[in-house]
Parts: sequence; structure tokens; C-alpha cells
Amino acid sequence: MEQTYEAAYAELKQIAAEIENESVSVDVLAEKVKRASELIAFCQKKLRSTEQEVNNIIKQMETKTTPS
Amino acid sequence: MEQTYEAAYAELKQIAAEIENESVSVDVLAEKVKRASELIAFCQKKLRSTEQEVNNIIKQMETKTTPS
Amino acid sequence: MEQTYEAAYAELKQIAAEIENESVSVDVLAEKVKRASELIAFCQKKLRSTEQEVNNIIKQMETKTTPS
Amino acid sequence: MEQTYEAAYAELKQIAAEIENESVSVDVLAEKVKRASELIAFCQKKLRSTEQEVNNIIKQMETKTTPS
Amino acid sequence: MEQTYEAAYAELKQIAAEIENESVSVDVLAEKVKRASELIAFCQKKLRSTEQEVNNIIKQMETKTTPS
Amino acid sequence: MEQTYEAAYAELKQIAAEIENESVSVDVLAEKVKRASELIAFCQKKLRSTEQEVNNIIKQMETKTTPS
Amino acid sequence: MSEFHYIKLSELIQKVEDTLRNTFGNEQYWIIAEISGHKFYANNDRHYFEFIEKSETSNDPITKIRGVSWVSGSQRIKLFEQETGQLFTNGIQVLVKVKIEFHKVYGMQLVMQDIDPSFTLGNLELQRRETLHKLATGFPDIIQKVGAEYFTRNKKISIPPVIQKIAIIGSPNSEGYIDFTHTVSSNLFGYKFSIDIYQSTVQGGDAEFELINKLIAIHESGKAYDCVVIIRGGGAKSDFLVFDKFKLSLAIAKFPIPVITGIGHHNDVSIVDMMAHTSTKTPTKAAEFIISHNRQFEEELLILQKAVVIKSQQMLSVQMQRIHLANTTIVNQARTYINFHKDSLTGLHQIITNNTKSILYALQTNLVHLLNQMLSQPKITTASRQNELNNQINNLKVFSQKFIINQKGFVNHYISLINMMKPDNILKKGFAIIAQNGKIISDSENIKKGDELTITMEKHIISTTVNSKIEQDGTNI
Repeated sequence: MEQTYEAAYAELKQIAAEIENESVSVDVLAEKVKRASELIAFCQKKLRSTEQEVNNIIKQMETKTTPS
Repeated sequence: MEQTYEAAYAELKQIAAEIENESVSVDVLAEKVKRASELIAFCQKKLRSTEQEVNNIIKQMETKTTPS
Repeated sequence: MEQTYEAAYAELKQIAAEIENESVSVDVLAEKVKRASELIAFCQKKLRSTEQEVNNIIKQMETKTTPS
Repeated sequence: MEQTYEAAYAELKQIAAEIENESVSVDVLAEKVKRASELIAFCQKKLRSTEQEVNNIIKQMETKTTPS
Repeated sequence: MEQTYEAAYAELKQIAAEIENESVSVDVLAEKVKRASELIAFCQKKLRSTEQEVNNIIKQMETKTTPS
Repeated sequence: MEQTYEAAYAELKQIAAEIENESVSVDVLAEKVKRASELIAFCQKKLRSTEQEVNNIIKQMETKTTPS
Repeated sequence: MSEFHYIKLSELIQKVEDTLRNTFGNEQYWIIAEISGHKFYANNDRHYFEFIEKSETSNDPITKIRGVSWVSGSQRIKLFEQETGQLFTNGIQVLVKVKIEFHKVYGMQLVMQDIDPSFTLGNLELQRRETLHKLATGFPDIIQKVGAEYFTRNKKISIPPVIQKIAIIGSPNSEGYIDFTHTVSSNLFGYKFSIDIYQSTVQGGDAEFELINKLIAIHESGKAYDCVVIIRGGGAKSDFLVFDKFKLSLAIAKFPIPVITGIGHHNDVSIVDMMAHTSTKTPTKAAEFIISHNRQFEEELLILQKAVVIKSQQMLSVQMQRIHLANTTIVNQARTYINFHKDSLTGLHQIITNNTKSILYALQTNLVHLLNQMLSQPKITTASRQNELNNQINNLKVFSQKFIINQKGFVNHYISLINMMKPDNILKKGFAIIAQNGKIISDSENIKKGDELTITMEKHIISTTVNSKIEQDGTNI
């Protein structure tokens, strides 16, 4: 999955806007929602991993910094 | 059934308009109404299946998302 | 009876117009009136059957739709 | 590590500004934070060593100066 | 050390001004402080030797002048 | 007999003025103070010497001073 | 020899004595004379001298007589000396009261009864004024009088900062000389001097020329004297007249080496004092002046030395403070600077940490928002589609019913129309159908009188024959 969060989020927002404007036909609605759910899943995974990573880095920084 | 909801709904609307405008002859009225009922049936089926599909996706999303 | 409602109704309208304009001679009036009453009978029958048919279809539609 | 404090500090400030403006995408956020943590570690090390050095020089100066 | 007090003091002032204006980078701070400490040591040595000389003259003056 | 009271006094005054104006650098201060003390010593010695002795002092001074 | 008439010397002298006594008796006279050949015997308090009167043109005496002052006269002389500050001595002009005394052995002499100090004073003062006037007016390049002061060439010479080589004019045996040399050589400060004595009498008639000669000798010696000191006297009163002399005064005024006087004058200032560079009252004072002059120089040296030392110390102390300040500045500033950077780093650290967290939080929030949208919006969409469908069903129903009703209406319209036109209904309204030969006639043109017509009415059919035929103009209906 070479996808970026930015791209995924942009697509997700696009889908949300389309659905909100009811400019999505019933024919593709399920498909769109499916795509959205995938994008959300991807974004959340990415966010969680980033959060985890950032937390680890911050924790390291703090252990390094605090005794000084 | 390669028919789309959009097309079906458009035809349905067309029929309703024709009937409203009384541009339908009595000879074909029953036929038109029949056609409309078929279209409605198709649309409802389509709607239901879409709804079902969407609900499934949402259910999946919720199970994935809620614990986070 | 391969006659259509449209044709029947048209003929009826024609007769009515003729009678109304008094362009029908009394000698053919009875004949015209006879024809007209036949046409009326046809139309009424057709209308009734169409109504029946339509009502049935709508009833079916409603029974299908309402519980959903 | 031929890096200078100035360069490191400038880069760090740049990263901080980017993060403060939320102009960093999630895709590179972890990377940026990691880079920032490295830069902070480098700067702190450099500062500590400079402080140590300066303190030593000052101590030497004081031992030289006080008896006069 | 062919250095003059004037030159040393001027350099010292320059360094002090630089450090005061924070126009010295952390990278060269220790170096600058070291240089300053050398200059201070040099200046103090020079001042002390001059003072000693002046004091000697005062002592001579006193021994010469007092008995008269 | 080049060294006279007048010359010594003038030189001494010159030195005093220079030092007073702080136009003497620390680098030459000791030298100047030394010279001043020599001039005073010369005058004082000369004041307390007979003509013969004065001539000797001046002769000595000249041998000392000329090469400088 | 006996023929000669002679008397004894004593007889003659007796006659002279008698004549003098008869002529002058005890008469006393105020006379003006100059004193010469003066001797004073302190043990019996007697003055012996001569009164002389000089020619106006030459210095030679034209009259001369012995004078004496006994104890009473001597007391007057003492008062005179006290009052004038001038010794009763050779060369002074006096106004004295005398009586003539004759002694057979010693001859005639004038016994001084009284002396008028004011005459001598006036006389001396007159001479002084004349001399001063001559000096002040005759030599403008040497002497200028400004106010009461006389500025002489000698005064304009600056004394060297230290006086060490001294030429003394005076008498080496005099108290003044001893005082001077003693004071000079035994000075507290240990200053050494080189002193040449130019011996000269400082009183009496020849003193003026001797003094001038000594000045010339000093000048011609070629030695670089720092000053010339003229001294005289000591405790005793002296004769100052020479120091008011014109030539000596002029010589002093133009002498190229500064002249310091110490001529033992308490009450008055001589012209020489006025012309000299510096005048002091006594030789000791002159010596003290020289020592204090040198001392002043040495003190100036010491003041300068002190200034040099103090200023040097100040300078050094200021520099020390400056260095110390620079040191403090550098130390504090370096620490401040490091701390500033530490704080900056901490700040950046915090910004990065906090903002990263808030970025993630915001993103999470956004995502949740989108998720919620996804959860709700599709249902809304399908529901609204469902509504639309339902509407359409309703439309169909309503429109179809309306459509059929309308159609029914149209058909009904025709029904009533046709019904109205049915022959039965027409007959019911009183209309009749006329037929001829079984054919319904609607056009009455061809009907002629006598034609057989069948009239069909609602209830009956009537057969009839035509009786008449007239035009119908609408008025008879």
C-alpha cells in the first residue's frame, strides 16, 4: 500500500462531500461507502502507527532530556 | 438486469409526468402503470440491496472503529 | 374488437361535434346517435377495465411497498 | 557529525514552525518528529559540552584571578 | 607574546560585545570564551606587572621622601 | 651638560599630562612611570649634590640615556 | 727782639675765647651740614665727627669744623636713628642745633644739642625720589614704572627652577654672610650649593663703585650663576645710603643674572631692592628664599610624581575594573546565552511535542467526523430515495385516478350530449319527425300542396296531407 494519508484523506473528503450533497447515485453508493470505509481504515491505521511512532520518539526524547 | 436505478427512476418520473400531463392514452395507461410498478419494484429492490450493503459496510466499520 | 379507446373517443368527439353543429341531418341523426352510444359503451368499458387494471397494479405496489 | 549547532537549530526551528502551522502531512510527521528529536539531542549535547567547556574556562579563570 | 594590552583589550571588548549581542554562534562560543580568558589573563598579567612597577616606584618615593 | 632641571621638569610634566589625559596606553605606562621616577630621582640627586658631583651624575646619565 | 710787642699764646687764645664768648655766648644755632669722619664711643656715649659743607659744583668741602655730641646730644641721635631708620653717620645731611664751644687746647668745635629727624628724612626722601625719577624716566628699555611698581630687566629674568650656583656680594666676615651661608648649608632638605663670594664693602663713600665693580666681575667670570645675592649687615643698624644710589640701582636693574637682595633693612625698601629681581629683608631670609625656591621645585616634582603615580594607579584600577567587567560580562553572558538556547530548545521541543499531538488529535477528530458522516449519510440517502419512490407511487396512483376520472368526465359529457340528441328525447320535447314516402324530410323546399306526409310524434304516428305552404320569417315561432 503505497498510498499516502494525504491522498487517502482527500479522496475520503471528496466521497463524504459527494454523499452529503446526494450527488452520488444509488447505483454507486454502496461502492463509494465501501471505498470510504477502506480509506477510513487506512487513515486510522496510519494515524495510529504515526501516533505510536511519535509517542515512542517523544518518550525517548523525554527520558533523554529530563535528567539534564 | 443491467438497468440502473438512475435510469429506472428517470423513466418512472417520466411516466408519472406523462400521466400527470395526460399525455398518455387510456390504451397504454395500464401498460404504463404496469411498467411503473415494475420500475418501482426494481428501484426498491435496488435500494434495499444498497441499504443492506451499506449497513454491512457500516457494521464492519463500526466493529473496526469502535474499540479504537 | 381491435378498436382502440383513442379511435373510439375520436369518433365519438367527431359525432358529438357534428350533432352539435347540427350538420347532421335528422335522417342520419338516429344512426349517428346509435353509433355514438356504441362508442360510448366501448369507451366506458375500456375505461372501467383500465381503471380496474390500474387499481390492481397500484394495490399490488402499495402492498409491496407499505410494509417496507 | 560535522553538523553545526546553527544549522541544526535552524532546521529544528523550521520543523517546529512547520509543525506549529500544521503544514506537515501525517505521512512525514513521524519522520519530521524523529528528525527533530535527533536535532534536539544534537543541540543539547552541543550545548552541554559548550557549557562544560565554558564552565571549565571560567573555573580556571577564577582560580587564576581570585588569589590576586 | 608580542601582543599589546591595547590590542588585547580591544579584542576582549569585541568578544564581550559579540557575546552580549548574541552574535556569536554556539558553535564558536566556547572558543570565544577561551580566547577571552586568555586575553583577560594576559591583560591582568600586564596590569599587575605595571602595578608592581608603579608600586615599586611609590616605595622608592617613600623611602626617599620620608626622612627628608 | 644636556640634562637640566628645566628639561627634566618639562619632560616630567609632559608625562604627567599624558597620563592625566589617559593618552598613555597601559603598554607604555610602566615605562613612562619609570622614566618619570628617573627624572625625579635625577633632579633630587642633583639638588643634593655639589657642582662636581652634579657633573658626574650628568655624565653617568648621559651614558645611560644616549643609547636609548 | 724786645722791640717787638708780643703776647703769650695763651693771652691771644684767651682773647679769641673772650671774643667768641662775647659774640656768641650760649647762643645756639640751627645749621645744615653734612657729617664726615664720624666716630662713636659707646662706652661714654659720645660722637666725634666733622660738619662739612661741600661746593655745589664739586665734591670738595668748602667748610669744615669739628663737631661733638655729648651724652644729651647722643640721646637725641638715638631718637633720630630710631625715627629715621637711618644711622647717624658719614654722608648724611642733617639739621642740627649747635652751640659754639672753644677750648684752649682743642680749639673750636660745635657741640650738638639737638638733631631734626624730619629734615634728614625729607632730604633723603628727596634724593630717593630724584633717583627713582631718573631711573624710571631715563631708561625705558630697562626700567618701567607701572603704578607704584618698577619693572626692571633683572626682574624679567626668570630664576632657574633650581638655584644652585650663587654669587654673593658682601663681606665674608660680616654677620650677614655668616647667617646666609649657615642657613643655606644647613638646610633641612640637604640641598647643596656652590657659592662664590665677591668681597665688597657695603657702606661708606666708595661702596657704590666697589659693588658695581663686583657685579662686573661676576658678569665677566663667565660662570653660569643662577643668581647673585647681595647681602649685608646682621643685627646692627647699617648704612643703607649706598643702596639708594643711582648708578648701583641702574646696574642692578639691567644686570643679566637675577639679583636677590638681603640687605638687612627693616623699615624701608631701598632702591636697589626695588630694582633687584627679588628682595628679602635679611641675608637669612634671602637664604630661606633660595631654599624654599628649590624646595618648591622639588615639591612640584613630587606633586607631579604623585600625580603620575595616582593617575597611573587610577588608570590601572580602572583597567582592572574594565577587565573584570569584561570578564563578568563574558561569563554571565555566555551562561545566559547557553541558558537562552537551552530554553529555546525546550520551547521547540514542547512545540513539536504538543503540536504533533494536537495535529494527530485534530486529524483523528476529522476522521471521526468523516466516519460519522459515512455512518449516517448513506442511510439518509437511501431513505430519501425511498421517499422519492413512495412519492412516485403516490403520484402514479393519484395521477392515474385523476386521469381516469377526467376521461370518464369527457365520456360522460358525450353521453349526455348524445342522449339529448336521441330522437326519442327530441319527440318527448314536442318535436315531430316529418317523412314523405318513408323518407325523413328536413328540407321543406320540395314539399308541395297535396303531398302525403307522415308525422311521427312521441306517442303516435300521424298520416297527413299538405294544405298550404308559406314562407317562415321567424316571427311566427
